Amino acid sequence: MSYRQARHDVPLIYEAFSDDVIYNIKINEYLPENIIREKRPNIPRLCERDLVKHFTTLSQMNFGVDSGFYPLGSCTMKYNPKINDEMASLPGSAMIHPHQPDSQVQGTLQIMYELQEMLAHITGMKAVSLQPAAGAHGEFTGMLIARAYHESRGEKRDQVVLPDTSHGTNPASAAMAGYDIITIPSKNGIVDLDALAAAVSERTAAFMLTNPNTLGIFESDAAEIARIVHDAGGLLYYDGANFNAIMGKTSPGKMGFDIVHLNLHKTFSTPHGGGGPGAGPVGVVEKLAEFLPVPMVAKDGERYFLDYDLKKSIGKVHGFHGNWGVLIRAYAYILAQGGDGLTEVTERAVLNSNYLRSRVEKFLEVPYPGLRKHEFVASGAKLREKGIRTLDVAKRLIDHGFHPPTIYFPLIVDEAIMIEPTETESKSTLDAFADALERVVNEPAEVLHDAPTTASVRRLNETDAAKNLILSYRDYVEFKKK
Amino acid sequence: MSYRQARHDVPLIYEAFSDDVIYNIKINEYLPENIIREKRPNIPRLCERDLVKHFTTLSQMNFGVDSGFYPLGSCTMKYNPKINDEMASLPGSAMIHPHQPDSQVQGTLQIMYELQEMLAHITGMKAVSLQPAAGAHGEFTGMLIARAYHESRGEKRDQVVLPDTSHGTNPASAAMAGYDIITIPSKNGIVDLDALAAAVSERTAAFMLTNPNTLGIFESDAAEIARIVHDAGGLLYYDGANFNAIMGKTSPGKMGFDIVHLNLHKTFSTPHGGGGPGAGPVGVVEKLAEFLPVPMVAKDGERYFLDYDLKKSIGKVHGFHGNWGVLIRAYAYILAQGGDGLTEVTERAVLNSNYLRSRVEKFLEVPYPGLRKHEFVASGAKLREKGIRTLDVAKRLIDHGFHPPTIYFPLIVDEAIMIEPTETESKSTLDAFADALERVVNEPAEVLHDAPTTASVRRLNETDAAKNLILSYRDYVEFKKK
Amino acid sequence: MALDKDTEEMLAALNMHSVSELFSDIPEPIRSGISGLENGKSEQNVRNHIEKILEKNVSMNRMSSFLGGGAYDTYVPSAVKSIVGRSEFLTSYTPYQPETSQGLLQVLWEYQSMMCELTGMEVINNSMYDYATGLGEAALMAARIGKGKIFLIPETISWPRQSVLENYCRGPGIELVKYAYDRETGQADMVDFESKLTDDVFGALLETPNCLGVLETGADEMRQTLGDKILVAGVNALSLAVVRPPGDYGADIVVSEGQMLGNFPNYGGPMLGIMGCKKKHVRKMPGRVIGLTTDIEGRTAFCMTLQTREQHIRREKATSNICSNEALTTVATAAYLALSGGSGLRESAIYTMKKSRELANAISSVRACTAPVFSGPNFSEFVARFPIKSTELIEKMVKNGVIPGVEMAIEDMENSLLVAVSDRTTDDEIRKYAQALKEVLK
Amino acid sequence: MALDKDTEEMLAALNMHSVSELFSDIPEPIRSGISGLENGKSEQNVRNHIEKILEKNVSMNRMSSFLGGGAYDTYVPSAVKSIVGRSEFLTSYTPYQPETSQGLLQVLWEYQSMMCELTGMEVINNSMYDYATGLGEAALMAARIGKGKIFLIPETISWPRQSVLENYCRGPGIELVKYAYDRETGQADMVDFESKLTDDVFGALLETPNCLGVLETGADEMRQTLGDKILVAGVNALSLAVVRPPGDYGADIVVSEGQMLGNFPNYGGPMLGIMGCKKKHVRKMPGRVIGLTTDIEGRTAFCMTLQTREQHIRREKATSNICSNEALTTVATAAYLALSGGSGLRESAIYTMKKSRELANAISSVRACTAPVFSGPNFSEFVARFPIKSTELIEKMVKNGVIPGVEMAIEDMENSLLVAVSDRTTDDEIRKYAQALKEVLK
Ligand SMILES: Cc1ncc(COP(=O)(O)O)c(C=O)c1O
Ligand SMILES: Cc1ncc(COP(=O)(O)O)c(C=O)c1O
Repeated sequence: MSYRQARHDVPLIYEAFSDDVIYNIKINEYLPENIIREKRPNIPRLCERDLVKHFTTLSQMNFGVDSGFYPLGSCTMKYNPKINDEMASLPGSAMIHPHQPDSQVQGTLQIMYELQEMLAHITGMKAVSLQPAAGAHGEFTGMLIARAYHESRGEKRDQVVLPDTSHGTNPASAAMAGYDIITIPSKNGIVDLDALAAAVSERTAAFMLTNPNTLGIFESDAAEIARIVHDAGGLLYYDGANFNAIMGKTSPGKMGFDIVHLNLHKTFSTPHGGGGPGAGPVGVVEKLAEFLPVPMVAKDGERYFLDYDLKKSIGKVHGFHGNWGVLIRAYAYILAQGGDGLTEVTERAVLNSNYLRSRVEKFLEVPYPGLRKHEFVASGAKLREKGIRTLDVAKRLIDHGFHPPTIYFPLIVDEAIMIEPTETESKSTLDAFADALERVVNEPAEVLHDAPTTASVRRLNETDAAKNLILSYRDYVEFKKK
Repeated sequence: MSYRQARHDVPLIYEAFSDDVIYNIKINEYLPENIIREKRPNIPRLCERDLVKHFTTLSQMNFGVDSGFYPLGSCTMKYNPKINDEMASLPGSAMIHPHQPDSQVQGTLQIMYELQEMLAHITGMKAVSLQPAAGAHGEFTGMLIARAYHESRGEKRDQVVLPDTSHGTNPASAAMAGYDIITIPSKNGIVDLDALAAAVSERTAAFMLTNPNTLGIFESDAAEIARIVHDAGGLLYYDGANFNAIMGKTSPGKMGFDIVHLNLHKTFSTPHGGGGPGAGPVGVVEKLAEFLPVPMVAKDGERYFLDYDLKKSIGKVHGFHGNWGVLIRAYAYILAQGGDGLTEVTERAVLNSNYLRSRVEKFLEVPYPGLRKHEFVASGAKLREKGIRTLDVAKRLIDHGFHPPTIYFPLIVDEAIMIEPTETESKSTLDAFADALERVVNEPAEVLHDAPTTASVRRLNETDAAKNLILSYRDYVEFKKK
Repeated sequence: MALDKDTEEMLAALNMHSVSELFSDIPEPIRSGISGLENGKSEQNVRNHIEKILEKNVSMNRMSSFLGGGAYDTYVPSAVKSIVGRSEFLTSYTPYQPETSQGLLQVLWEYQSMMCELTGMEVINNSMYDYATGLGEAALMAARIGKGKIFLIPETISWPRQSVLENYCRGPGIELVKYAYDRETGQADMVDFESKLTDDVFGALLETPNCLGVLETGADEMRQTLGDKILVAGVNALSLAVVRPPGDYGADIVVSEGQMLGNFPNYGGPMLGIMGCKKKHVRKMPGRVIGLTTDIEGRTAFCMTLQTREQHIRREKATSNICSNEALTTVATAAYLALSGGSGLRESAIYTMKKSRELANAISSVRACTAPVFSGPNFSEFVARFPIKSTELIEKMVKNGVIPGVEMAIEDMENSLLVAVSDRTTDDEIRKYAQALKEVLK
Repeated sequence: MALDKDTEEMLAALNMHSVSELFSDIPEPIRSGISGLENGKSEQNVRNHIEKILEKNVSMNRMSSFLGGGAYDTYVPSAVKSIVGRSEFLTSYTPYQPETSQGLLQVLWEYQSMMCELTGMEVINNSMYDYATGLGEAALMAARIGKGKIFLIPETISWPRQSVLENYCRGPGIELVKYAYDRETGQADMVDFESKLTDDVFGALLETPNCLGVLETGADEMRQTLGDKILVAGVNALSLAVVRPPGDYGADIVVSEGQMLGNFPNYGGPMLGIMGCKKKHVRKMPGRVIGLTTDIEGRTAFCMTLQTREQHIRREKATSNICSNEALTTVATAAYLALSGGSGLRESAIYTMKKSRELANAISSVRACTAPVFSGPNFSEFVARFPIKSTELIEKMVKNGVIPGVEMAIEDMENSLLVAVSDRTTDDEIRKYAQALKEVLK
């Protein structure tokens, strides 16, 4: 094991740099006295050389997909082809203003239109809005649509039902849309149909599900689930964050869902950018199409235009038209893959996941037997007796040159280790990871407690961080005074 | 000290990857049997994900200017503004074919024309050819011009004179052009006028000099040197690698030189690319202009064209028109700096060099007193008694996060440490470097002998490398068999 | 899927003979392939295809554009682009594992630090999707802190922002009530404002500049009038280099758009929703925040903190549903801010104001045109009135290579445009605007 | 220069009061400022200025181009661009300090390894400036190894290459003697070749394809005829995926152009001069070579080796003056080769041959046009003859959006063009060529 992350002595930007430039222009020629800012903001001014060095050295202390295996469960950290980024940075893509008249942005509108269509095909939905800026934003949009739909029918439904395996954004989004959350416990890792039947009622606005679920298990009862929810008058919401597992095999439409969001930054291969931007298009079945946000991109003969004319639209969910810079990358990706390629993506993703599971379950408990789709969840519970927590395993994997998996989610697995290899990784990478993981779980507890030793820092005092909130350099100066 | 370079376990590309793609197309439809290659070349085929990971992780094990201070003497490792790279990669720059008719490349020709003019202004020469692909190539071109000039006058001059401080390329280039080399020893670090006078004769084709010389000392006798050489009928050749030290203060033309090359990748701020590409334009005084390589870029009214009509031209020195990709960067740089900015570049470069010298000479011998220009040469000779060599100092600086200076050059300084800070570094960087260097020379010999410990590898068995020549994976396989 | 050696070995390890066995858990009735999509294309074909489509666009470097209205074409320095392109930033995810993500974490923390200085706020979070959604979140946050059901907003708010805000307010049932503006100055009508300030109001939004481009001069008054109700300030980030920042007049929450600070307009996304607040409100704030701490060896280090506010821990009780945010645009903006420095931002803001005044004069010099229409002070944008319908004007001006501004979606303003300048606006372009205007109105 | 705090402190440390004191060593009579240059421009203005000038260019993605003749517009994959853009490679220098430069060194070594396989040679150096200068160096190298003063070269050599070669041969006084080609096949006339093979010949150049685009089928024969004289092979690098490589027929030295393997044409530079040789000649070879070794802990590691051949050590006795080379293009080419693999190169080479045949047929189908003119086998290029002067043809075809080929600077070939295809050539473009030709010749 020879991996070691770079470590540079990068100073805090405020400690190393200041702004000495003297530049005295009278402002009161332009502004009334009482709104003038007397002193310029205290922001350091770096010459380009220092700027680039600062950020370059910092970047080397950050792990990205391009640096290695990043099996963060639920996040689909696949490799993203460089051509996508290049297309997004063309002047014809980046230097387009959202207020330009439609006649000047026919290219952009064409791509958006085609992407709406493509995503509708892929999801089996009737219509797709590209406006939501991330998955959670798509969920929120979907919940607003559900709300508008029920209200339009004069129904007062105030509950959203979801399984305990669901991602945190699901309950949070539904709550933001004003719903009460009913969480139903899973049975054998999947939706308990009885519990579901008991939970739904005339108060149920929607049931939210991701399929495969966050354990990576395909909910084979999808059709039955749909029946139960629909029978109660609820809508079915599909969280598309796990779409990497089903393309070309089934679709939310086919499974009976009414509303879908996709995470373009996951399945459709746009870089995660350290946490964003993403894009969370929402697709709906025919009866809900009129509720989608405006504008939609429409086509009239050869002309594309922004269509604001949706009578029951919920209105807008984003100041402009969503994250175009992400959309064009996803468009490039879909073109490059095609229908055949997307299917192969799914196949490879699922093969990788199951292969890795078959290796991992030799030395770590993987609760719930059987096939997985794109990811699986192991449990570190048995390691507890050795004094090892899942957190320790994760940290120690860093020393082996891997980004750790997602941990402690989903909540229903004790000491969860959630592993999503994605389709872009080779067998040799999976083997190397499995080897490393096996070595780690067999290492003495002290070694794991000590980990990581090869990252640019050792383990952090995270409790301190929350206790002494040092959220800015100003705070830091204050803190040091004490 | 916490610096540490990244270390990734990057396999040899041949060990990790192969090419399994089966692709059987008959070739004998296209080619006669006896020239057909039966087996495809044994080159591994990486998917984009593996490719990018391979190169990204390798890149993190490489030190560049953007990673930190790179005071490699004589090499002018300044920071290069990103805009230059961006301009060079525009389709209108990169996707231009050298055989396109002049009418289709008016933009390129205009920039080349203007650059010829700018460089002529800056050097004080009459005309400039952009064709040479590097400094040494410029020297060779210059020597061919000198040769053609003397031959055109019916003179048989077969010697080139140069000082012992000269860069290795100077004698090598002159020798390649067919000259015998007369090396004259320096006196007090500068040209010994008596030795020069004694060396030049009717056999002298040219005297080659860089001013400031490789010790960073300005040859104040430049005018006298010119007189001596010219009186002997020789030409004066200016090696422009140290041009960073004189812009806006003097010029080769003013100093009496007849031929000049510039290293655009140094003074004119184009990235060094791991050793290249560079560009080494050659400027000459009026009487030599007709000998320049063809084509020159000329202008007729508003039209630019490649002018092949130079009667006494030496012909071509490059298959096409030189390193356009470098030229456009230098053009962007000159535009951004302007005449005022270039002068400031010189001032800052010289200030930085002298300031750093003033700090370094407190703990390391810096032979020859007085001002320096853009660089200075310290000597590690005194450390020898402690069992420390200059090489050790260099290696130990790596541990402090710095790229080492040039060492063991120029040859006339014992245990030379040649330091060129360039103008793009801040005082704080210079101070940090001086502090580190001081610490290093005071460290115990064992520590230095052990260095580096923070690079991705420790010191190499370089002798082995020359003994067992393993220059390819094929060699490596053979070697391992033994 | 073609089976290569590796794939076969992997299937064998699973005791499987074909890939389809991996999907045996999907019941036949709900299986379906992908229809309606072409087969995959080579990279070269993808490039040709997209480049060809994008040629139909007129990018802003090929026009003289005076568009603003929430997105701005300020110059993006090459170095900023190059920094954002560093794949270690670009291809990483939310820094859940701080040890191996210090690079990004430090950048995000430095973004927070610099943005605190620019806005004068005590806390800045690590981004909302954009201004509009940030505003929506701000309303929810204010409602959590304050008492009451009503949020006062200016009559001048733009329709898209209002619509987004309404959507965010739908869940908790927040009522939006508008206060009027002065038709002469274009500023908030403080009398009307006070009249709307009932007990059931938990807070109010002050937009400065508002959607007429007018800077409000009554912030202190509004702050005072509000008492302990929540003041949400919506500001233009660049303007804060010269205009008193919301921290100065006691705003509780600030929202703004950061796109113009180092990011291309990108047809309106990704944007950068800036959000900040007083420290006492931080536990009510949505979004990620990065804290400075140490590692066990005492090294300065950074990590996400206050995660208990967030959805992955608190689920339906979280302060927001936000998960993916706009992290990469904060990286760009951090680089942009540090390259500009306080002085550079100020230079740029002053340049912008200067050009804005010059452009207004140039427009006013054309017969029957007025700019600015409102007497309140402007920053970079102002409303101009023309003798013809704005839709018609735009159409004609565009033919002359000028995009003259954004249509006003406000009553009685069919002849008006919101006209913006930026640090890219040159004297030439101002001349071109006036000339085209004369041409078009001839 | 404006003095800031740092500058003043630095001057003070030097006991100086002004910057001009730093230049007191430059005597007054030889001082001079820079004249004739404008003052500096902002980055934004530099960009606008250059973009505007470059708009006068017609880049190859806006034309159907059939240009070759030593530079080729093969497709450059995005990933290769992105790798070359990694600043750790881009902004580093020659890896004089191997410990801190392992990344680049490994890439360069892998370039050597892959290029050895492609060419079949035992050693590949780390680049010459381009094919032409590589050829010049090859002649010098061959002269160092062999005995005699004469280097045989084909009559078909292109003028630029010949001119460069002559310049390299000037120093040591190497005489260049040409052997004829067969006007029917376009190949070397072996009878003539043998007749020129005097005792004073130290070596010969075989170009395959030669500048007529024709592949030589007599390499083995030439090798045999030469005996222990030096055979220098000049080849098309991509062709070696399908054509027997020089290592196979016993070339002592190989030169080639690598630009087409991952680099844009860039108006002809930077190119990538590929050079290789038999191992027994390696100490006579110019240029850098990287060797594999270990560090003191036994780790595999890389360093420059055989530096005693080089100018910085051997000065005038060096095997060459080369210092800066084309390292970054070898990085691009290494990435390109590894992304293609042997199979990908072969696909691409076969595609190219196929399109080349189709294009020749399409041209021949036009009245009074012949392609290929010579009967010897082609790879990607061939000579075509037209009923009008090639200068005129080019001018007219360009107006139809087609650059039809490169003029032949060879006697009696005023009506001929060297026509090339690449992996970017599509069926559409071939049709367009034929159509334009018909149009123009109407
Ligand atoms: C299952 C699931 N749903 C929803 C989301 C939220 O998506 P986003 O981060 O784009 O808001 C995620 C993201 O991690 C997810 O994994
Ligand atoms: C003084 C001097 N002259 C000439 C050269 C050769 O220039 P190039 O490397 O561009 O061939 C160098 C390069 O290091 C140099 O420092």
